Parts: sequence; C-alpha cells; structure tokens
Amino acid sequence: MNTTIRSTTLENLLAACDRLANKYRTFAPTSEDGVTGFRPLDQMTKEQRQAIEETAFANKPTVGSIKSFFFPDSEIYIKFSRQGRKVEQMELEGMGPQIILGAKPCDIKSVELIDKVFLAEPVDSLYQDKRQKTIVVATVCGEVGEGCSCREFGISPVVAAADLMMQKGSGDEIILTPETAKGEELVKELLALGSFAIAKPLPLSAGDTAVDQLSAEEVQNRMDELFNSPLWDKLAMTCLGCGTCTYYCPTCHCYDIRDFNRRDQGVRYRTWDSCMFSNFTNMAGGHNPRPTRSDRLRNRFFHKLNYFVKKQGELACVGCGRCAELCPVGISISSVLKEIGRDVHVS
Amino acid sequence: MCLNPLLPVGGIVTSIFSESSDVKTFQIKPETMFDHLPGQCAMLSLLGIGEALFSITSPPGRDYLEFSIKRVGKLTEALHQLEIGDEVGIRGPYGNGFPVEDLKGKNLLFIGGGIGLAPLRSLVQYAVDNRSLYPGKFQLVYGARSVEDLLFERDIRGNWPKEKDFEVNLSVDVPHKDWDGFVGYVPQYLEQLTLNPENTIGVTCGPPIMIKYVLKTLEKLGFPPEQIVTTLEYKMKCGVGKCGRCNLDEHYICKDGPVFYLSDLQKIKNDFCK
Amino acid sequence: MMHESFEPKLVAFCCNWCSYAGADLAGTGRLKYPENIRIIRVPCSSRVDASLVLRAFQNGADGVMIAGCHPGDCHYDTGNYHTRKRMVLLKSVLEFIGLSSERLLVKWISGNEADRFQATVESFTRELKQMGPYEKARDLRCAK
Amino acid sequence: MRKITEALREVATKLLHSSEVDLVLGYTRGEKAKASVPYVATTPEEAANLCFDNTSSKALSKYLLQDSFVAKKTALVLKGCDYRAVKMMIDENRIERGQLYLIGVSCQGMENSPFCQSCQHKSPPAEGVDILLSEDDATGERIAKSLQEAFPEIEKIERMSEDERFEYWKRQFSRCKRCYTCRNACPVCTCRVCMFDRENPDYIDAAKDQLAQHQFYHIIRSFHVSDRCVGCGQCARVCPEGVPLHLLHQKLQRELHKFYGSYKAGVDELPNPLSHAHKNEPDFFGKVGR
Repeated sequence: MNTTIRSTTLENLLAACDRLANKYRTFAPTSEDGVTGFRPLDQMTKEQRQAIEETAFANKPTVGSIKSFFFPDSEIYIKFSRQGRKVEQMELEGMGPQIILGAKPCDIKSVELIDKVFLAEPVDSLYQDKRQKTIVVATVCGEVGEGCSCREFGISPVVAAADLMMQKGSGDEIILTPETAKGEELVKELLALGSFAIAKPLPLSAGDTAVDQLSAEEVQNRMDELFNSPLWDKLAMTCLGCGTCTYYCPTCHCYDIRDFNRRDQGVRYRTWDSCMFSNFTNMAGGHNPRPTRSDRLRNRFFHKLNYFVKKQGELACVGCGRCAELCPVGISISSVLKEIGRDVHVS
Repeated sequence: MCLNPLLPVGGIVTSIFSESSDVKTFQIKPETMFDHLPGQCAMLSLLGIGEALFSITSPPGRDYLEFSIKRVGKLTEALHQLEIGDEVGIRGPYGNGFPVEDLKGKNLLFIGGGIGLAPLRSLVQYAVDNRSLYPGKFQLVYGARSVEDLLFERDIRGNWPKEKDFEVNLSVDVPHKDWDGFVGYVPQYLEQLTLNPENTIGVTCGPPIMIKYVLKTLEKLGFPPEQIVTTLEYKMKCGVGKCGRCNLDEHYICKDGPVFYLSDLQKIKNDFCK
Repeated sequence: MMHESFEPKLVAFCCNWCSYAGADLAGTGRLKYPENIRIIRVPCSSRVDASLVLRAFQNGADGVMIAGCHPGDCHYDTGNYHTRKRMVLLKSVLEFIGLSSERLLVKWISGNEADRFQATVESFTRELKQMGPYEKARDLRCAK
Repeated sequence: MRKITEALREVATKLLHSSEVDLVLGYTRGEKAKASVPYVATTPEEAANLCFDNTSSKALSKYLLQDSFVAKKTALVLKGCDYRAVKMMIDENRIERGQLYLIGVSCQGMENSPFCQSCQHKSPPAEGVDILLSEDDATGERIAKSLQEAFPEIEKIERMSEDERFEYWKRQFSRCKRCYTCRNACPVCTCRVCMFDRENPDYIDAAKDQLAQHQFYHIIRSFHVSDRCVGCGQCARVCPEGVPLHLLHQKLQRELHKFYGSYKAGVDELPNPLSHAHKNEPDFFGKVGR
C-alpha cells in the first residue's frame, strides 16, 4: 500500500530533508557557474537552493548524470601503509544512505543498463552497496526536451521506475508517490516530521506507446553492415579524441584501476576511463589493438549500438542528448543513427 | 555487501628462477589456494605500484602457482626486485583456459613464441602429467629472439625431450655461433617440419604478430580452423569483464578469452593485430 | 599567531655548483641551520620546473626554496636566467589561484656564501612557522 | 558572414575540382542548427556544405598533426587567431607550408567571446595566406575593447583576498573531470606526447577527486601555453564544466608581457619568450630575494 503524500512547497520538502540529514545525505539538481549538476543540500548557496525547482522540473537532464552516485569519477577501495616489506591494509569508512531528488527518466534507465554489467556475476560490491543505500526520487519531463531523443530508445519522458515519484500538484504543491519499499520507508519518515499530508496520487499518464522506438535488433544488424563503412574515418577526421562524450554519457561505465603512493603509504582506486584515449588499450610492450582515432571512435559506437545489444539485449543509449550538446565538434549518437537510416524502427 | 572481486589476497613468493636476462619465474603460495585450468591467468599486484594479469605457467594440481614474468614496465620491474619470502597481492583465476576436454585423445602441436611459452607450459605439463588422457603424439615448436631468450631450459632441453613421443623443435631469429638449430621465424619453421593435421590440434601463444602468421600457416598446412587454438593478450585491468577495455568485438578477452578457436576468431570482424 | 609546536617542512632545490656547495661549506664550517630543510641537489636551478615545485607542495612541503648561482655565475651560462624567468611567472600563477606564492622562495647563493645560506634557511623557516602548515596544494591522500 | 560563405564555397569547389587540394578543412552547419562544427570536404559537392559564421570558433589547425591529414594536400579556413597557430606550427617545422592552401577569412569575432572583443588580429595578413576572403559589412559585434575591459573577471579575482581566490578556483577546479578536452581543442598545445599521457613515469595521478592533481594539471598547462596562446578562446568554450580557463591563460600572458615585454605568439617571430633567456633581462630575485 503506497501512501502518497503532499508537501505544501518544494522548500518544505527540502527543509524536511535537512532535518533527516543525520540519516540521509540529500542531493538535488541545481546549477553552479551556469553548469547544471547534482550537489548536496548541505553545501548549497541560497541561489543554488532556489534554482533546484527549475532544474528538477526542466525538460532536460543535468549536465552531470546520476551515474556518478553509483559509479563515482574516482573511488578509493584499498588504503594501505607499508612498514619495511610488510604491507598493511587500513579500514575504509563506508558510505551513509543518500537521497537523490529529481532524477530524470533517461538517467534512471541508464543506471538500469549499468546494473546489467556491474550487478552481474562477479557482482561489483562497491556499486551494489551504493545502489542499495540510495533512494532515487524521480521527476518526469513534461514532454521530450529540445536536444533529447529518449523516445527513440523506448523511454517515455513521463514515466520513471524509481523509489519515489515527485510531481507538481496544484500551485506550488509537491506530490510524492512511493513505488518501492525504500520509497515507502522514506515517506513514513517524512510523515513523522508532521509537515506532510496524505494525498490522492496524481494520475500517472501511462506514457504514450513507443512511437518511434528503435529496434535494438535492427540497429545491431545495420551496424554490422556498417563495420567497414567510411563513416568512421570521416567522423574521426574532426574528432578531438578527448574524454567528454564518454565521461558525460550516463551509460558509459569503463574504468581504470590506478595506484597512488607516497613513500610508505598510498591507495588503490578506481576512476573513470575513456575508450577514446589511446592509453585505454595501449600495452606495455607497445602493441595497441586500437591504434588510430578511427578504431576507437568505431569501437565506442559499436559498444553502444552493437556489442551491448549482443551481450545484454538492449541498446546502451538513453537519448539524453549530452553527447550532442557537449561534443566540441558536434559528433553524437545521431551522427551514426542518421547513417543507419529510417527502416530500423519497431514496426 | 558481498566481497569486492577486485580485492587481492596475500601470496608469499616461495622460489624465484631466472629464465633469462629479463624473465624470471616466480613460485607463489596464495593464502587461500585456488584451483585453475591450464591457460588461466591471475592478477599479480604490488600495492602502490600496480596490478597486471599474468598467465599461470604451472599446471593445475600443484600447491603453488608459478608465473613467468618479463620485465617490460613499472610493475614487472618492481616484481623483478622481489625476494623469496616477500608478499605479493594475487586474485583469480581469470579467463576460460585451454579446452582440455576437446584435446583429449588428440595429437597435440604446441607452438610458442618468446614469453608466449608460459601459458602453453601449463598445458604441456598438464598433458604430460595425464598422459593416459592425452596418449597422442606431442610436438613442440618454440622460437625466441636469440639463444639467450629461450626460456624454460629445464623443460625444453631437460624433461620434455625425454617424454615418450614428444618431439621438441627449437628456433631462434638470429644466428649464433654454437646454434645448429633452425634460424628464422616460427611460421617459416612450421612449413619445414612434417606436420600431420590428421587428429591433431595446434595450440599457439606468442606475440600478436607471430600468432597472426602462425594461424595463416597452419591453415595453409591443412589444419581446419576448428583444430587451431590460440590465446590473445590485451591490456587488462579488472579481469572480470567489467572495466570495458579488453574487448574484441563484443567478447571480453579477460572473461570470454584469452583462449579462442580460430573458427571463433574468424567470425570476429575486428583484427586483433593490425 | 605563532605556531610554536609546528615544524615546517622546507624542500630546498640546491644547484650543484653554487648553492649546494654553499650549504656544504656551511656544514663544514659548523654553521647551524634548522633541520626542517630537505635538500635536493639539482644540476642547475633551471632543472626545477613548475611540476617539481607543485609535486613538493603536493607531498606535504610547507615551503619550497630554489637556490641557484648569482646571475652571470651559472656553470651552464644561462641556467639561472631561465630560472628567474620561469619562477616569477610561477609565483604569479600561484598567487592568482590563491596558493600563497610567498611559500616559494628563489635565492641566489654562491659557493662561498655559507652564511647567506644559513641566514636564508633560518629566515625562511621562521616565516613558514609564522604562516603555519600548508594544506592548499597538498594531495590529501598522503599524510603530512 | 554570408558573403564569405559563398566565396568560401566557390574557392573550395574550384580547388577540389582541379584537385589542387585533396580536402578542404572548414566548418558546416551543426546539427539542430547550433554552433557550426568542423567539416572536411573532399568532393566539389561536399564543398557546398561549407559555411562560415560567428559560431565557427573551433581552431582547425591541430588536425593537421593527425596521420589522416599528414600525407594530404589540405586547404584550411583560417581566422586571424587560427592563422597565428598555423604560422607557429610551420615555423616549428611541425607542418609543411607547401602542403597547405591557406584560405584566410576576415573574422568579425565569434559570439560572446572576450578574446574576440579585444582581438587586434582579426584576419590573417594577406601575404601569409593563399587567398583572403573579406566582408566589409561592419555589422559584426566588433565593439573593440581593451584587454582590461574584455576580461573584467581578472581584476575581480585579483582584488579578492588570497583565501577568496583560493575558494574561487577550488570551486572551479573541483568540477573538473580531466576529460582533457581543453588540451585537445587547444591549437597551440602540440607536443608529440603530452606529459599527461605518459604512463611510465606517470607525471600526473588520474584521480578526479583530488584538488591538488587538478591544480597540477591546470597550472602546468597554462604555464606551457602562456607564451604560445593565440587567444582563440576554445579552452573555455569546450569545457563541459564551464571552468573559465581563458582567464588563467589571459592572466598568465598579461604577467609575461608585464615582466618581459609584449610578445604576440604567431605574429612575432620565434623563439617564444619562455624558450630563451638573456643576461640583461630583469631580475626579480636579486637584492630583495622575494
């Protein structure tokens, strides 16, 4: 039985989250120096706090996606110190539970796609721990945003499978409808604070049928045909080989393992890596299976539109539009989909 | 929270043998021993320096693991300075290992190049230890850059030639005053030997360029792709098919490989050795 | 506010031909200078570029000193000309980014100026004690 | 900029038709009509897609170092700042002047770029290029500003206290993910192997959550380009996190001019100021030693 609750204003909800700070750390989308992203409530300026509503209910995702809550850009997993030849590992303090307010349907879907990799055997415990300890509160988009193509990837901008759904009620009201046990538990705690009222859930539009959804099968086959196409060399000619598209893509999950040490102590950590860098595959002996930018660019698009389909059965893209917006030279998933053509949609 | 698959366990170095000027074979006893197939690998790590995947060169069934490591970079340099009794991080086993079931009852042709003999040695020794399961003819073709670079002298000149029906053919790339064996590359040497593809499986491992031409030569000599097995080596970091770098088409070499039949490789579009 | 108990870590890049000789002379001349200093001998003061200075601060140095020959005495003729050109720019960058450029000291000390070496180390150590521990450019994963 | 676009298409079509060049490197309309993007035309038909407007900001010269361009005869569209970057690479023997057909364009300034508002080298010198396309409509947003007026934030930061400056740059650098777009887009950051790409020794640590490593990267990169920066403004324009790197580079260039006299990279002859040093240059560490 999920009890929908109503908050008079978003600020009232934020104040409630502040009061729960000893149990949950709450993050919300806002903007800093003109760049949108998630920031903890306890480190926000007044202006940033006021910008939450507009960013959370905008029809477009933030520049930084929620991927970094589960797969952070850098994460220490071994801390050690060395006495002579003996190496001793130190305890790492775990992470407390956290709330993400205002995740978009496309970002939520991208986390589900990464789940297929990190939660498969052998389970990545660092990722799993964060997934279990995070409550995701979704805010849907009214309709497809200007740079977005979520519908093409079977994602409806008005439906999101999250722990809680946050919608705008009448006027400034905020309606919260739990969809999972975690969501239910948070609603209970919010009710206990006394500043919320039980309410009737808003009708969740069923989301229109998959109007022009791409068929993973068709796209995969079409990509196989395009393997030796001159498209890759053409795109690679203007590609800069930087890491923007991979670091900001919500479904990219490649990582590097590095060591940092100073004299007798140090850490081993995992950090984001990009298949667009040549060091990604460059080997100690000097052999590099993907030596040119064209190889790497082809590999990146193949992973999203072909390899991931073969391994996991779905396209590894959620149509969030970040690659189109952030690539300095305008290369994006649509540069490839344009080449693939129209006849690959679900009939 | 389940155990983090990336955490190494401790292992003590119990013996070190110098195979050549830049290759040493380390015998390591992990805290918790794990059994493995020939051809599988394990991640060796020195905290603060790095981690890398090395093939296990000892056959299954021993109470230790052996790794032959060539000095090529930062980690291997540091590993070469280890002494007996030192501790090293280890996790594994990783990779699919050689298809020991399919090889039963077949003649076996082992083709190794330089440090590439390390994973093959695990298979050869396993086959020798279980001769009844592998009663066929054994042929080893092993090449190295120079006489000094020939590794595993104890096996290639010691134990293996003494084994029943085990033909050892050695080659070097550059002539040497007291070397009367074949001089040239392994693929050329194959064409001079009498190789009978009938009921024989060829298993090869070596630098990518050698593998590329060995596969071509074996096919030319009448070996069908289903009877040719090779290993591939890419840069690997996680070893569990998640960090995304060691893919050949959609296959992760650390998890779906490193051992492939040529028949599988021929379905793969990407060229593993450009 | 003086940090009595705080002992600053001072990393000194001393050029082999002049300043290192000066430091050596101070040693043989029994001139005492604070042991906060960690001397790194470099072939020439121009061997030290921005990355070495920043690496020292990353590893927990509270102050970095670059000691070279007086302009005109450089064993390699133009070494210290490069040093002064580069370091005045580095100090500007450090200042602009708020990384207290006064923690980087450049000083010309010749081979026979043992007293000048001693005086410099003493005054710089005193100033660093005054400024207190330096955290702004330190890599927080390694202890001080 | 419409006249320039037409002239550009005409020149490109002629060059490709006569196969005097193998390809023309310029700009074309971006997807969703946003900023124009780099474009390579290899056939006369493709030349019709070329365009030039006030969003054609991407510096194209660095592509010439890529293998896919090295063996080709390339025509290149150059604004004033781009020309300076090409000139420097030619003078440093990184590219062959003989392999290039340089199409200079008189630039009216890219949209909202402080560099363009204070730019004194709007178009390449006629003798430096093979053809110069100009358009005399003064409608461009050229409100010539002095460097001080164009970069007010630099004074604002200089007036802050040391802690405030530290906090400002800490906030900016903490957003950095080290995707290296600023370095890859910079037309004067042209080392064969960048020190940050080296793995053995690894000069820089790959951690993305350590301010000290971000400071290391940004300080050293701004150091390396301080006497090479041609003011194209790409570093700040391509940064996904909006880190105002152009302030850092402009400040450093200003300091260099203050100490050692003004030097215009790609305009004045090599060597650049930091790659040579002389006896009679001012010494700031002489008497006082501070």
